[in-house]
Amino acid sequence: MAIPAPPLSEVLALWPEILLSVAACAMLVIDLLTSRDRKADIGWVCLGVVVLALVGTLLHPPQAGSIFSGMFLADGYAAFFKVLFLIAAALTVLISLRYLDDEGIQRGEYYALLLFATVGMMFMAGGGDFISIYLGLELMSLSTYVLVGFIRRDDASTEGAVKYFLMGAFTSGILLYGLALLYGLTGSTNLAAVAQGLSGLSLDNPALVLATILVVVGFGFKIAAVPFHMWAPDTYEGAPTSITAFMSSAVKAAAMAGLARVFIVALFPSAEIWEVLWWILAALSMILGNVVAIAQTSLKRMLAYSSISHAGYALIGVVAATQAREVGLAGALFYMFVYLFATMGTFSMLILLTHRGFRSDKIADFAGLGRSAPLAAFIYIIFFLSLAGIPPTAGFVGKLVVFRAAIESGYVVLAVIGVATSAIAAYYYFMVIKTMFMEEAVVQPQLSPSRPLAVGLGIMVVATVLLGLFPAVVLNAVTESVKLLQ
Amino acid sequence: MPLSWYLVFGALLFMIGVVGVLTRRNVIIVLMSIELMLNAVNVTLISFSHYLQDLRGQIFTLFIIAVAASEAAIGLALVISMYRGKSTFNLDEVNVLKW
Amino acid sequence: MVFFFLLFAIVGLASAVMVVTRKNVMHAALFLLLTFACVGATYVMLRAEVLAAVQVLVYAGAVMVLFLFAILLVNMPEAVRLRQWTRQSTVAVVLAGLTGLWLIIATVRAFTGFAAPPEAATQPLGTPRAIGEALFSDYVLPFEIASLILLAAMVGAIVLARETAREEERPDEALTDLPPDTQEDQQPV
Amino acid sequence: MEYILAHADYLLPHPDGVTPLLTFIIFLPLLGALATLVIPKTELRLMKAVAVFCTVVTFLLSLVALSNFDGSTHKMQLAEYHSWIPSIGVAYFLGVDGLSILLVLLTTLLSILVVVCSFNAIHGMQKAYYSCLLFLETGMLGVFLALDFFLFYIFWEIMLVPMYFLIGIWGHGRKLYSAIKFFLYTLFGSVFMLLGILALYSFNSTGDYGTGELTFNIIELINNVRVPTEPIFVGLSSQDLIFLALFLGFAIKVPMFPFHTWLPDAHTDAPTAGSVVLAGVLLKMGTYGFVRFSLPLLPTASHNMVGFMATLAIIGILYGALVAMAQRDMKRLIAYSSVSHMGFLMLGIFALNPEGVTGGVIQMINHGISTGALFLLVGIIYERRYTREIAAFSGLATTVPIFAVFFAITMFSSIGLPGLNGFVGEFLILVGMFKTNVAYATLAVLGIILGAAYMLWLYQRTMFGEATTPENQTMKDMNFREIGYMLPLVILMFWIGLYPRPYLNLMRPTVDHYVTQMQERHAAERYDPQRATRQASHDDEADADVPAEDR
Amino acid sequence: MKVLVWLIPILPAVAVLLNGLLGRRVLRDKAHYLGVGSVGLALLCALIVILRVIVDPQHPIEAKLYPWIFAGSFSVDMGLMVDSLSAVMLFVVCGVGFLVHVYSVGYMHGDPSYPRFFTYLNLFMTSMLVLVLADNYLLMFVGWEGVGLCSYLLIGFWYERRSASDAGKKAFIVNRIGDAGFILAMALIFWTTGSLAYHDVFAAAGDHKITTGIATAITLLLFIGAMGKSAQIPLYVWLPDAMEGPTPVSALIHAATMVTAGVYMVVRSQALYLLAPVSMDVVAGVGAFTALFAASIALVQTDIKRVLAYSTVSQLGYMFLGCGVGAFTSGLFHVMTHAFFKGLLFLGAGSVIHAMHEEQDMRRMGGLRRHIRGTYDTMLLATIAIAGIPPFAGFWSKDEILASAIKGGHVLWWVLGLCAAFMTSFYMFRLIFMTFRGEERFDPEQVHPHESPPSMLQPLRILAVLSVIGGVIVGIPPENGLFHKFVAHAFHHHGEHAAHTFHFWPDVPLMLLSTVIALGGLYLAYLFYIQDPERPKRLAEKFAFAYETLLNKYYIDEFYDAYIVRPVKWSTGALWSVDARVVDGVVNGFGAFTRLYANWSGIVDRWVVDGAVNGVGAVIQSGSRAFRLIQTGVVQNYLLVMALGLFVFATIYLIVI
Repeated sequence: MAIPAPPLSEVLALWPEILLSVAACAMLVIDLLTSRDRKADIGWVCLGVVVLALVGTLLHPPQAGSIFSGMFLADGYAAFFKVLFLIAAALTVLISLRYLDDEGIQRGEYYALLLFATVGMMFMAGGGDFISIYLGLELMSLSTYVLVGFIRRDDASTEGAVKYFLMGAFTSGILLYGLALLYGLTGSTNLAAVAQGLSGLSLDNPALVLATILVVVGFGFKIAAVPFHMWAPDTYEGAPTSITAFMSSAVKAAAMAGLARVFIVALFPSAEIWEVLWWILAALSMILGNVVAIAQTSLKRMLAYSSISHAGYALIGVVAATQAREVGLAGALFYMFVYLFATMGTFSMLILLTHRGFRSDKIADFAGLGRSAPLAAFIYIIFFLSLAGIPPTAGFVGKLVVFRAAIESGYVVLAVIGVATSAIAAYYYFMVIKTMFMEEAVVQPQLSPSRPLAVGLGIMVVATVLLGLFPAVVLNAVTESVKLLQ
Repeated sequence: MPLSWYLVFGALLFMIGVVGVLTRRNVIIVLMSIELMLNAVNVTLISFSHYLQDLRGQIFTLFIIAVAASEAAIGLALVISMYRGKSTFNLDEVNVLKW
Repeated sequence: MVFFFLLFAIVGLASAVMVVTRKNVMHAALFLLLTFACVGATYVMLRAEVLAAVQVLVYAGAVMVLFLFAILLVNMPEAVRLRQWTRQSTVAVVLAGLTGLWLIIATVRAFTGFAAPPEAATQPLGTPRAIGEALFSDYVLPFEIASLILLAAMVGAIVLARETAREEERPDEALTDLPPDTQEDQQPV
Repeated sequence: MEYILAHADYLLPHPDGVTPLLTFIIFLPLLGALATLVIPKTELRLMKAVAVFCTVVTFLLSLVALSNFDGSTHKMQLAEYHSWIPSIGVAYFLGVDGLSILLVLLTTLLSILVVVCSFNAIHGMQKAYYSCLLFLETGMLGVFLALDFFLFYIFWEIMLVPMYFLIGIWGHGRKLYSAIKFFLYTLFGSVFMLLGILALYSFNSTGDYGTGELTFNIIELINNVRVPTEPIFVGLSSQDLIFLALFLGFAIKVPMFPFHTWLPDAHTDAPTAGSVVLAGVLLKMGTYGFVRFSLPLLPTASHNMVGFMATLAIIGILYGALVAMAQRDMKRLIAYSSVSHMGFLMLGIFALNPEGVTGGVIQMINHGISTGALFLLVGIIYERRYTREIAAFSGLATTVPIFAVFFAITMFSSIGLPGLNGFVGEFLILVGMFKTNVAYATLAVLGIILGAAYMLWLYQRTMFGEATTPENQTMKDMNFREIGYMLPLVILMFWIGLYPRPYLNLMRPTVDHYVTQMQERHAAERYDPQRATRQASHDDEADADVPAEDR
Repeated sequence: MKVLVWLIPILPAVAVLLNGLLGRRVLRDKAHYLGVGSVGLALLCALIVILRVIVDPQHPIEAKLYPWIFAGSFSVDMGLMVDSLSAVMLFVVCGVGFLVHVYSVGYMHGDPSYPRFFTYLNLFMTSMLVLVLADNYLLMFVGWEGVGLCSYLLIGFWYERRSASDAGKKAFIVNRIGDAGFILAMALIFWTTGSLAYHDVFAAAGDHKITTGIATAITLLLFIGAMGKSAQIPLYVWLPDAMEGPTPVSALIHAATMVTAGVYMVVRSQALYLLAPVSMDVVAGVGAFTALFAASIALVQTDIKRVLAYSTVSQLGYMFLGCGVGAFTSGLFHVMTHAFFKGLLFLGAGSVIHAMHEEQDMRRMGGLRRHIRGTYDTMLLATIAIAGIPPFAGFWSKDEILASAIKGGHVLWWVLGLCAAFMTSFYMFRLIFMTFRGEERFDPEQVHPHESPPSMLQPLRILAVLSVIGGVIVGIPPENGLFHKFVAHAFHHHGEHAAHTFHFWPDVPLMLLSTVIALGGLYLAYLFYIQDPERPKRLAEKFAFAYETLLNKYYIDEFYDAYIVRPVKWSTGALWSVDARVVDGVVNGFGAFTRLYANWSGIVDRWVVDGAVNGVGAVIQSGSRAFRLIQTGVVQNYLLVMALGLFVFATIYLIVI
């Protein structure tokens, strides 16, 4: 008997993913045809596709419910993350157009792999089944491993990639083992079915406990929560800055999406087990992330530690979701969206300062920037304000929403830790601002502004300030998308 | 044949893989140990699938094998580019990025 | 049935241990091959015939070949005398062992009562038809994603490992005399 | 607009309903700040003109606001309401009442003086300097006019950045250390304040303690939130805990005793304009916070904490005065004196009766004027001699008589000589505190004596005696510009001293309303163990939903 | 009439403004026209107002202006009131004030900051008038501190001299201590009677709304204020040093007006004091003891102004003794008479110093009778008055106080009073004899004393007349003379406490006794300084110890310095180091980078202070450096940490379950 082809409506619901995959393949072909010095055009094509997908998703987000027999849930939640990933991808392309020339790695595969990673993320966010989430995860990870090691002649990049790869492979092994055990316990890999299966089990079933721990470790690595964070500083420092920006924002958001989906939907009945685990991970990430960042001399490593701490803040939302479901999840989601612009912004400012022959990432290299390039310094201040969570910027609203969730759900101690560590965070951000404004320039920082980079930066700054002042639109979108999550 | 025997076999295989990853300096051996770990997961999945009379496990294993293959490909490519740069296989010599 | 299982399990585990302990990479690779074979055999006993075939084909075939290529391509010295074990090996072994113990205890305690239903051994489970049907009806989306993964892996591998004949995309020499900032980073703080 | 009409009980409808006067007042300086950024570096004169123009116009606008301010009601006036983030209940809600109108006027006035006084004091990066000052003014005005916790917190934190740069870039001495110290202290406090606000917000959103719907609207919260008072954590009730969270935020700003160490550093190392604004207005935000938020929202906690707060205040008074005596640097001495004065002010507020609180509020204005004037004067000397060491000056009364007169008047106003503004506040505070607790009042009176001692000693060491060194003999007296910006303050000192009626009339209805409301609410919700057990047993017989009127 | 009442304080205030602004450049040496003129006009208005009060003493003139301070239930108005009590004080203040102004025109002639002197003097007049005319305690307090301020300015007038500015500061701070008590009293009064206006307070006192306990507390606190202002025992130390100021200042402020403010306040709050017998005794005791104590010091002082200063303290003690024993009116009477003769003595001393070219030490004077005859005559009259020899003014007021003391059964205080009277006449005549009689102890060619100009002599003569006839006109018969009947009106509506029904004759022996004592003092002085000038030296050697203690004013100043001022200074130093080290250390963050910013202000000090200062910051810094080093760079270490994390979580859970 013929195997029934999936109905057209379901296939159409996946149009963004399909569009991007086709585009990626097309780009590989175009790469053959373009000559060496016109490789940048591929970037513009890639940008065009991503923007097209973004606009399409914004106009009518695919709301087809659970399709492909439960493999994919095209609900608000997936749509929100699709938008987030596409924005991140677009910004990454914008900031890497000129950067790749500076680094001499302007090749078509870069954009193809970027698209592959984005598709992987979309599947992770939208996956309705362990299998599709895992495969999405692997697709994203593999492409990211390659992108990290893209600057082949620079040992740091390769070393970063190797470390990321080994840690990633090892952890996906652990995650799989956890998923296998869960499959054994509940007899299914579909999220809803697993949740139903788990509600029947008693909580002190050792296999369930161990499976939860394994899955927590698996996702913990992905969002670089302490103590599974050790790869992040090295990989962020080694990878090309545009990819670091992409990783610290989009990849982390994807991991958070997968994590929220798995834990809040599938493993919700066994919440008592993983609630404490994520609590510990969140607290450790916030404390260690911020404390170690103080002693850093390289700005990229400092931002790596700061992004580890931001993972902690987002986790507060997840932990809070166990008690106050909508408020907690909405907090986590909104925080990731808001944090995306700030962290990408800081990394793209680094790109602004790298130019042929001079790769600045020591904080001391920024001395005197306040006087030599006041506009750049001013933009830096806005991003740092957002990262530190100081009001007029979006970071503050993010932190506010997350802390509100924590207090509403009773995790007051976590909120206090969050509040105290964000004060510490403000300290090292302002130490950088101090170097910029109040110290004499030792080496004169020349900027290599390029139009796309300027456009990217512009978008990010405007987004950070606008989201700070008028977060209503995004907040409503987030609360809507979370409500639908069964 | 009780299910737990297969699970024990899978667990042992997993642990050997973990030991291999943590102890061996040579990156190729580490990659092999990671393959071992994935195999262990496959065994566990298939034994569950057998006992639950359900195909999902096997399908999942199929996909895992596919992923493992691609992972191996990328891993070896990375190893080669590492070798080309640092001309060494030992992971503890690869520590330019630290502190 | 039990005899065969014990045979393959013990041989598999022994070869796995060999893989991890052999100094010579070639020997390790061959032992890995043996492990894959044993695992394939267990699949057969678990009524996953297609999987057994795939295991042997993909793992034993493709993956091992990849490893061999890698080993030969970069002419790894055969029996290299230098220290093969990381400094942390003792701690790692103890740790892994204990975790393994926890795993075993947990799985055994959780899944004790799962004796296989008597008639189960007979009905076919993993027949090619069943797998094919499932693959293209319920699991068509993961199938597509898997295809994308393989494509991405291919592209990635090529990008990384391709021998760039021309060195031109290494920009002008300015890069070589990179300010030695990376060295400076190494002095202990 | 419909919101305002719907809530006539605590909002007075806008006189002409249209002109968003308060928004103009807040955001005009911001415009000025952006304008100065646009002007090219070389056009110094134009820059200064723009800065002065903005501050003066803002002052005039605040006078307009004063003119149509109806002093007879406690209701919020000139209210502007636009919903901002409805999903979490945030609204752009401005309003002014008896409490904030005076502080707004003080801020706008001091801003003018501050801009004028730094014309030839500041030489590097003048563009950024003036924009920072104007930006700071926006932050300050916003704090006093915001009636929505979210908006209030935004303005509260906005101030930090420009102040950090003012101290960090244009300061002197250990400016970097003081700048970061100021920034972190205030941030650390305000972050915990945020926790307090969120706790109130979540209590309000749970049905049985408040209205049940999400809102950051301060007046709504004051009227509806009933935070439970049963002790839940080491003897402290949740209301006490929230009080402590808010206390941390405000006490660091006031500053109260254990958190005061940032003040001397920040004041000494900030440029003149910075110290004037810091002492004149920034310190008042802490006390404003206590009166506007802690008292009305958490009445029982305020009552329980009177002992704790009063002791801290008194330590602050005596400690500040004593340490001021040991200072070698003028600005540091004045800084410690304002620690002492602010301790006094807190004592007034925590007398929890109309007299004490009115004294506290009027003292906010007085302290702003007298300490602001003191810093301006020290700035004048610093511009001439580039040193603030007391030992470097002597016998100035002969060489700069006009300066000596101004300095004398300001000094006497700051130690609270009757007939000048300091006395009005200080006396009311003492009367108020005397009723609450005689012992605290008597101890506080010692502060007055010590205050006279260190101030007169300062005056004597700098003004009297022989003008020994040549610089002291040849110092130029105050020029017209300097007299120009000192005169308004001196006139205010005499005005409030002799005829404080208009000011007291302005704040009387608001303060009385807040205090009486607080006392009623405290009486209603005070937690006494017997009633609680009775309540519990009562609950067991009847089913759970006993009318929770006295919970 | 209301306008007139307000005009009295405002006139000098206007003069203050004009002199202050225009003084330095425009008026320079013509400032006195403005100064003296304004006080003269004020005197005129005062006289009119006093006449109006004399005519109808029953109804005091009320002049309310506007509500001054109000908050919650507390409200105080800016209002003046002239009843018979304040009329008397008004007369004293304006009268003596005007005369001192005229006198100082001559005395201060040629002083470089001439206009500034008149500004301060007029400011003093305004404050004193406000104090006297106020209709509530708070406004009186305004005047109270105002005069304290002016005494600070005037004592430290010649601020080049360090001793002058020190004395000024000392005066202000000691006053401030007194004022602290006053403030607390006002607070207590308000919370018990609900208002600070005299009318309400005394009405409440009248119908016994105030319990004796509270009344005692109020009155004692008020008395602390009075002690600070009127220089009684513990807080008198500032008055002798106040002699650093110009002499007219001492005359006006430290003899006639300011120091008597304390007495006025006690007399004004008579209704309260009557409710608290304990505090009455305290007042009387302190008064008597101060009288004796100060008189004993005055015996041996050599500086002419110091003698007068201590004599003032002693006479104030008398006034408080009077009030303490219930004879408030006679206390007030003594205030008036004292104002006349003490004012005269000070001004006389001023012209003596003027004549002797700023020489104040009596040991280098002598035999000035021939040179400055006018001053001698007037001062002699004043000395007779102060000694209490009938029929001069001093006798009547002092005798009444002593009489009511013995009548009230306070024998101890009566005896103290008598001794003080004896000493008073002794040191006064000692002063006269040392300066004017005996041989000239100055070398003639440098110093040739000349009589002061008429502008200085005229006020002396007027005051001499007042101190002679002042007592008699209003004093006879004692206890219910013209003065008593007039002042009584101020208190009639509080149910006058008919303390002593007096009749003239039985008091004759008392009067005789006090006269004998006064003459005895004169005779003793005569023996010591006229007949045998060596005798005081011999006596001094014999009782060397007693002489030394008296000369050094019982070492009170040194005592205060040792046990109050120095420990306060020490504690400030200690506290400052505590603040910099401990409090900052515990609370402050981020120590490490401060070591990098050690700047010009003493690296070691800064490093030491800040090194210790930022404890918490250092902990965080070192913590962050330690964690940073965990990042070894070897990927397998990271994997190990991850496995460790997994293992730890697993063990926690499996052990727990």
